[in-house]
Amino acid sequence: MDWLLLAELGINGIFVGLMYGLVALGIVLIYKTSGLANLAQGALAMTGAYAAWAISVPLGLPIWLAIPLALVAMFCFGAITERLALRRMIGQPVIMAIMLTLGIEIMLRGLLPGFAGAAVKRLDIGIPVTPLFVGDLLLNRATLIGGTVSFAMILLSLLLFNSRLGVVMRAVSDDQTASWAVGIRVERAIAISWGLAAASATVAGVIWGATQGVDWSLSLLLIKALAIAILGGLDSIPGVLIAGVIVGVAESVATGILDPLVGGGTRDIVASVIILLTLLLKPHGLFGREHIERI
Amino acid sequence: MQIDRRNMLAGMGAAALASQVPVRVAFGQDKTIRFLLTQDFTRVYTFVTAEYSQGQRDYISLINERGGIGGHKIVAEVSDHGNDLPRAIESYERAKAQGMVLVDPLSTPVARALVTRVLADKVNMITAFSGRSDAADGSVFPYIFPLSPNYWTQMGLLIDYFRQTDGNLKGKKICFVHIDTPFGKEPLPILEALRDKLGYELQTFPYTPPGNDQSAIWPQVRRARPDWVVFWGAGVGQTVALTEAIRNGIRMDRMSSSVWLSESDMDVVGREQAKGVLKIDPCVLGREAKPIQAILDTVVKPGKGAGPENKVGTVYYSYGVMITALILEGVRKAFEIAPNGPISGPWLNAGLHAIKDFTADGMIPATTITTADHQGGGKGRISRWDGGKFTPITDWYSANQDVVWAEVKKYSSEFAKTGK
Amino acid sequence: MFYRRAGIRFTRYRDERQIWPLPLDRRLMLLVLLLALAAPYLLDRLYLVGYLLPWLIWATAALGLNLLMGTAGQVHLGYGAVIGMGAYGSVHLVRAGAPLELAMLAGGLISAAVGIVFGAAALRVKGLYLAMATLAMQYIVDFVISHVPFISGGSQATITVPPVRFLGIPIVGDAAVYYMALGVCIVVTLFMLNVRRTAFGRALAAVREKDYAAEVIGVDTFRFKLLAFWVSSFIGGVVGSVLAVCYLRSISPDQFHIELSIQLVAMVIVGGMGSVLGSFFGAALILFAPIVLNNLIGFMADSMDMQISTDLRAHVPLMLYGGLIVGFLLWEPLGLAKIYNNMRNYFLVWPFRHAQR
Amino acid sequence: MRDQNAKQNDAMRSDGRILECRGIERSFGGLKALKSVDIHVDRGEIFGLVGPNGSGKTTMVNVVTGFYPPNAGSVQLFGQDITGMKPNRVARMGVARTFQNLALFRGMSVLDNILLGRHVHMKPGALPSLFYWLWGAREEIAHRRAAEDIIDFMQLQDIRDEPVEVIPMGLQKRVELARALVAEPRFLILDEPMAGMNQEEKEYIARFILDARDERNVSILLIEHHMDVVTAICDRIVVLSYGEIIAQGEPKAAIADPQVITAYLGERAAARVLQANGGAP
Repeated sequence: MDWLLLAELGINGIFVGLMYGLVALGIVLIYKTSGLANLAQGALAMTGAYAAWAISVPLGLPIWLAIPLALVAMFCFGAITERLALRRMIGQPVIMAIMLTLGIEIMLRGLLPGFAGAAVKRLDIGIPVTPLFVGDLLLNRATLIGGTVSFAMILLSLLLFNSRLGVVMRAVSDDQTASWAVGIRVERAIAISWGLAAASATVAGVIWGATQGVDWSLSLLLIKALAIAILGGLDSIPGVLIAGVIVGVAESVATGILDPLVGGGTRDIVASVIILLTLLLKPHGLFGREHIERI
Repeated sequence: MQIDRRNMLAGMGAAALASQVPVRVAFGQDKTIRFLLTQDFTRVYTFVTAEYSQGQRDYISLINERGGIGGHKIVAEVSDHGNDLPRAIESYERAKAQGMVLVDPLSTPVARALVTRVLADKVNMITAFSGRSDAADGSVFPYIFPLSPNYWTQMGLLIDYFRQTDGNLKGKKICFVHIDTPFGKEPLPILEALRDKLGYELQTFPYTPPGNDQSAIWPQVRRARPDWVVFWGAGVGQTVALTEAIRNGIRMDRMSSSVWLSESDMDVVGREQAKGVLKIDPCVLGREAKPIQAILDTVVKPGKGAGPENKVGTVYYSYGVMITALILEGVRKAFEIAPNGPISGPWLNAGLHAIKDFTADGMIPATTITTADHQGGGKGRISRWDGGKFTPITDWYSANQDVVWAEVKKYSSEFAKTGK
Repeated sequence: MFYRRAGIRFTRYRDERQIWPLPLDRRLMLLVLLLALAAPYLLDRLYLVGYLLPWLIWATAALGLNLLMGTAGQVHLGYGAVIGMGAYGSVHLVRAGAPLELAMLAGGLISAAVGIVFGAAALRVKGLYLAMATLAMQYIVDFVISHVPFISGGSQATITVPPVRFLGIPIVGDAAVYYMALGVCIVVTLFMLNVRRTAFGRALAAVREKDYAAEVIGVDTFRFKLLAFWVSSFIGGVVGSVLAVCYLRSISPDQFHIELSIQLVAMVIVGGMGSVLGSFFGAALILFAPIVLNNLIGFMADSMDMQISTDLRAHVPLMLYGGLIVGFLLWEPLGLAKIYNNMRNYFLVWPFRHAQR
Repeated sequence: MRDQNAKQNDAMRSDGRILECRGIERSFGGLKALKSVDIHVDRGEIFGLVGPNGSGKTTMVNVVTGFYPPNAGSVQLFGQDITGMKPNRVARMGVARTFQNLALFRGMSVLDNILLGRHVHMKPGALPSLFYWLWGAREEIAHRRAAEDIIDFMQLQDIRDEPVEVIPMGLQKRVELARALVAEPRFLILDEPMAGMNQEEKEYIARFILDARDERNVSILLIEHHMDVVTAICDRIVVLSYGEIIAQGEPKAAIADPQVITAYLGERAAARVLQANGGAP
C-alpha cells in the first residue's frame, strides 16, 4: 500500500470535503429555520458563480469587488426567492415545498446558461496553479485555499448563531408558532436564512468555479452537499464540518482504493451510499436532534 | 381571476397549436433537400453543439448562396433534443413526415436509440465523433455514417504517434484518464490490444461524469509517473483534467486527448499554462482553409452568419463545416448518379457511398466512403497547442487500422447476429 | 346544459360506486376509448409514434408513481431506476428467448423486488428523509446498471431489442406497438380507478394521511407501505418493458437516469397528486411542452426574423420545465386535474353558479 | 385467525375482565409519565379515566393500544397477554379508539372514513382492485351495508358524501366515533370525545356512548374532563395525577376525594373548597 498516496488523498479529501461543506451549510441554514431541504442549493452555487463571473468579466470590474457585489446580489436573490415562492408553501405538505425547490433548480439551470452562454467560463481569482510540495507530498493550492476559506465561513456562521440574530433564528428553528407568539418575525428570519444560504452558496460557487470553471455542472454539488447535511444532521452546523471532512476523505480514498477494484468511478456513489446508510442506521445524522411525534 | 387564468391557458394552448401548423405547410415546397440537425444544446454536449451547429449552418448557407445543389436548396431544421429520447424521436418522426433524408443527432445515446429506426426507415444518419464506433462497418449499418475517424481510430493514431516519438513503447507507461461512461470506456479494447502488441504498460483511471471534480485522480496519475497521459472526456471534464494535471505538475507535452479539445477549453485552463498539450485533428482548423474563407466572404460578411463572428474557424466550428462538406459532397454525387431524384434516403445513400478522394479544397484529408468503410479511411493528424492555436505537428496519416477493424467487425457482427 | 347531475338517483350501492356515476362521463370515456382504438387509422404516423405512443407510456409510468406518491403518500425520487430494472430484466429475458408476456411479468417482478428495497427505507424514514433515501438509491441503481456488464451488455452498453411476439402476435409496425402500449395503459388505468374505490386504496390513503390512526383501525402500516412500493414498482417494471420494446427498441443505462425520475415526479405533481386523469394531463404537459415550445420558438425565429441566440433558444425548454413545476406548486398545487374539475363543476351546475361546491 | 382468537377469548373471559393492566411504567427521557399503574375494565362497564392535564391518561391509553410499549408491567386484554403487541394487532383483537385531537383522514369523504373502520373485517390487496368486477365488488358492497347501519345509528345520513375536513368539529367527533363503532369492537377507548363541545352536543355523544354499550355490547374506557358527564355515565373511575392513581371507585365519591381536588385545583384552592364543604366531601 502506498501510504504517501493515501496521505495525499486524505489531505486532499479534507479540503475538498470542507468545500462541499460550504454548499451543505446553506442546506442546514434553511432547514434550521424552515424545516425543509433546499434542493436548489447546487443551483444557487451555480448562480453565485455566474454572478461573480458576470460582474468581473463582461462588466469588467476587478475580482475583489466582484465577489462582494455578487454576495450582496445573491443574498437579495435568496431572500426574494423565499418571499415570492417558498412563503406561499407554508401549510402545504413538505414534499410540495421540496419539489418547489427542485423546480427552482431546473429553472436556474435553464436561465443562466441560456442568458450567459453554455460554454465553460473561466473565473480567475488569482490562485497560482504551480504545484506546492511539502516534502514529497503534493498539495493542491486551489483546494487548500478553497477548503480554508470554507472552514472560515462555516466557523463564521457558527459565531453568527450565537449573536442576537442567531438567537432569533434558533428560536424559530425550535418552535415557529411559539416564536411567532413572542413577537419574533418568523418570516423575516426564514428570509434571512435563505439570503445567508444563497450568500454561502455564492462563496462555494466562486471557489468551485475557480477550480473547475463556471458552467451548469456546478449544480451537481447538490448531491455531495446533501450527503454532508444528512450525515451531519440536517440542523447541525458543527455537523457540516465533521461530515464534510468525512465525506471528502471517503470520496477521495474511495477513488484511490475502490476505483481500481471496481473498474469505475465510485466517487458519486460514495455520497449516495453515505446518504442511504445514514438514513437507515441513524436517520437524524451524527449531530441532528430527534423529533418525537406526539399522538 | 379563475377565468383569467383559464383564458391565459387557452391562449397559450392556441399559440402552441399555431406553432405546429406552419411546419406542415412548409411540406408543400419542392426543390428542397431536408436535413434534420436535432442536437443537444442544453444538457450534456453543450460545450460543442453551438459551435458545431454554427459551422454546419454557415456551410449550408454558403452552398445555398451559391444556388444550392442541382437547383435544390438545402433546408436544415435545427432543433434541440436535450439528449432526451422522446424529444429526439418526436423531432425525427416530424422531420421524416416532411421528407427529411438525413439526420445528425450529434449525441451518442440518441444515435444509439435511432439506429434501429433509421435502418428500417432508410434515412441516413450522421454519427460524426459520436454514436457506435462499429458503425464504421457499412455492410452492417448501411445508413449510418460516422464520416470521421471513430474513437478506436483516434486512439490508434495517438498510440502510433507515441511510438513514432519514443521509437519504441516497450516498457513505457501510458495512463488513460477517462470519463466513466460508455464513451469514455470505448477506447479500452484498442488500448489493450495494442498493449499486447507493443508491450507498453497501461493504467486506467475512470472519473465520474461529468468530471467536474477530479482532484483525487491526478495525484495518482502523478505517482504512476507515466510516459504519456491520454485524457478522454468532454466539456467540463476536459478542462478540469488539464487544470488538475497542471496543478500536479504533469508535463503538458506528454498529454493528449481525442478530438474533443478546443480553444475555449484552453481559455478556461489558461492559454499559457496549457501550452504543449496534444490533440487529434480530423481536419484543418482555423480560418485559412478555403471553405472557411468562402464562408467569411459570402455568408459572414453580409451578416448572414448563424452565430457570433469570432467563433468562425474554431475547432468545433471547423468540425461542423467538415462534416457538412462531406454530406453535401454526397448530395452532389447523388445528383451525378440520379439527376432527377426522386430525393429520398436511398437516393442520398447512393451519393454518400460514391464520395471519392474528397478533400473539401484541402480542408480534410482525402476521404473515400465505400459500402464497407463508412469511416472514410481513418486519417487524422496530431496537433499541439502553442498558446494561441493548435498547430499540426504531423501529416495526415492512418495507423493501426487492422486492430481497429478487428474490433469493428467483432461488434458489428454481433449486432448483425442479435440486433436484427 | 347537456352536463347535468340533477335527476340521477341510484338504488343500488353498486351503481353508486361506479367509476363514472354520471352518464355523460361514461359516454365521454367511451368516446375517448374509441378514438384511442381508432388512432392508428386516423392519425398521421408522426402523431401516432411521436406523440400518442410516448404519451401513453409515460402516463402509465406516471400512474404507477402516482399510486405511491398520490395515494400512499410515499415520496419516490428513484422511479426511473425501478423502470430501468424492469426494462433490463425483460429485454434480457426476451433476448434469451422468453416470450414477451412472460418477460413483461418477470420484468415487473424484478422491479418489484428492487422496489421493496426502496420501500425498506420508507419503513425507517418518511417525508424529506425518504426523498433523500430514494434519491440516493436512484444513483446506486444507476451505478450498478452501468457497471455490471452482465446487465448493461458490455462495453458498447447498448442492448437492442429483438423482434418479439405478444401472445403469439408479432409486435411489428407502428399499430401493433401502439396497441400493445394502449393495452397496458388501459389495464393500469382501470386498476388505478378501482384502487380508489376499494379497501386497498382506502388503507393506502389512511397510511398517507395519519399512519398512527391507520394502525389503530387495524391497518398494518408496515405491510401496506411495502405493498404500495411493491405494486407501484411492479407497474414500473411492466412499463419499463413496454418502454423498451415498443418505444426505445434499444436500451442503454443513461435512459433511466435521475432525469427520468424527476420528469415522472413532475408529471405527477403538475397533473395532480392522486388523480388518475391528472397523470395523463401531467404526462402530456411535461412531455410535450418542451417540444411544442421548441417548435414555437423555431417558428418565431424563422418567420418573424427574431434574433434569438442559440444558447437562449436552446435553454428555453429547461426554463419552462422548471417554471411549470414552480408555477403549478404555487398557484394550483392540485394540478391540472383540479383545473379540469373546476371547469367540469362549472358546467355541471350551469347556469346555477351558486350551487357549485 | 380472528375467529380463533375470539373463541379463545370467550373461553378465558370467565372472570369478565376485558382489560387488566398491572404495574405499568413508562417514561420519556427523564420524565416518568406512568408510575406503576394498575387498572382494569370489567365487561359491559363504562370505565372513566380522569385526571388533570399531563397526568398520563393518554399515555396509559397509548400503552394499552400498543403505541408505547410499557417499560415495565403487563397488559392483558380479554385474558390474553398483549404487552408490546403492535397497534394494528391490538385493533384486530377487537379494540377501537378515538383520539383526543381527531384523527380522521383528510381528503376522504365521511363514508370512506367510516368504511375504513371495516378494515379489520376485509381482505384488502392489489388483486381485488385489479379484478374489481370479479372479486372486489361483492366484498365492498357487503361492508357498505354495515357502514350504512352505523351511519343510521349515528345519524350522519346527510353528510355521508361530504369531505371530512369541511364538516364542523362536533360532527367530526361523531364521525370518528362511528368509524370506531363500525369495526364492531368489543372494547372501545374514547379519548376526550366531548372536548370543545357545547351542552347539547355533549348530551348527544353521551347518548351514543350509552346506546353503544347497551345495544352493541361494547365495554368502554372513557377519558373525559367534563365531570358532569363522567359522573352521569361512568360506572367506575380511576383518577390519575403525575402518573399515579390517587383515587378510584364510584365516580361521585372518587372525585370528591381531597387528593383529587388538590390535584385539580392546587393546594390553596382545594383547602378553600374543602372548607366551604365543611371539612368533609
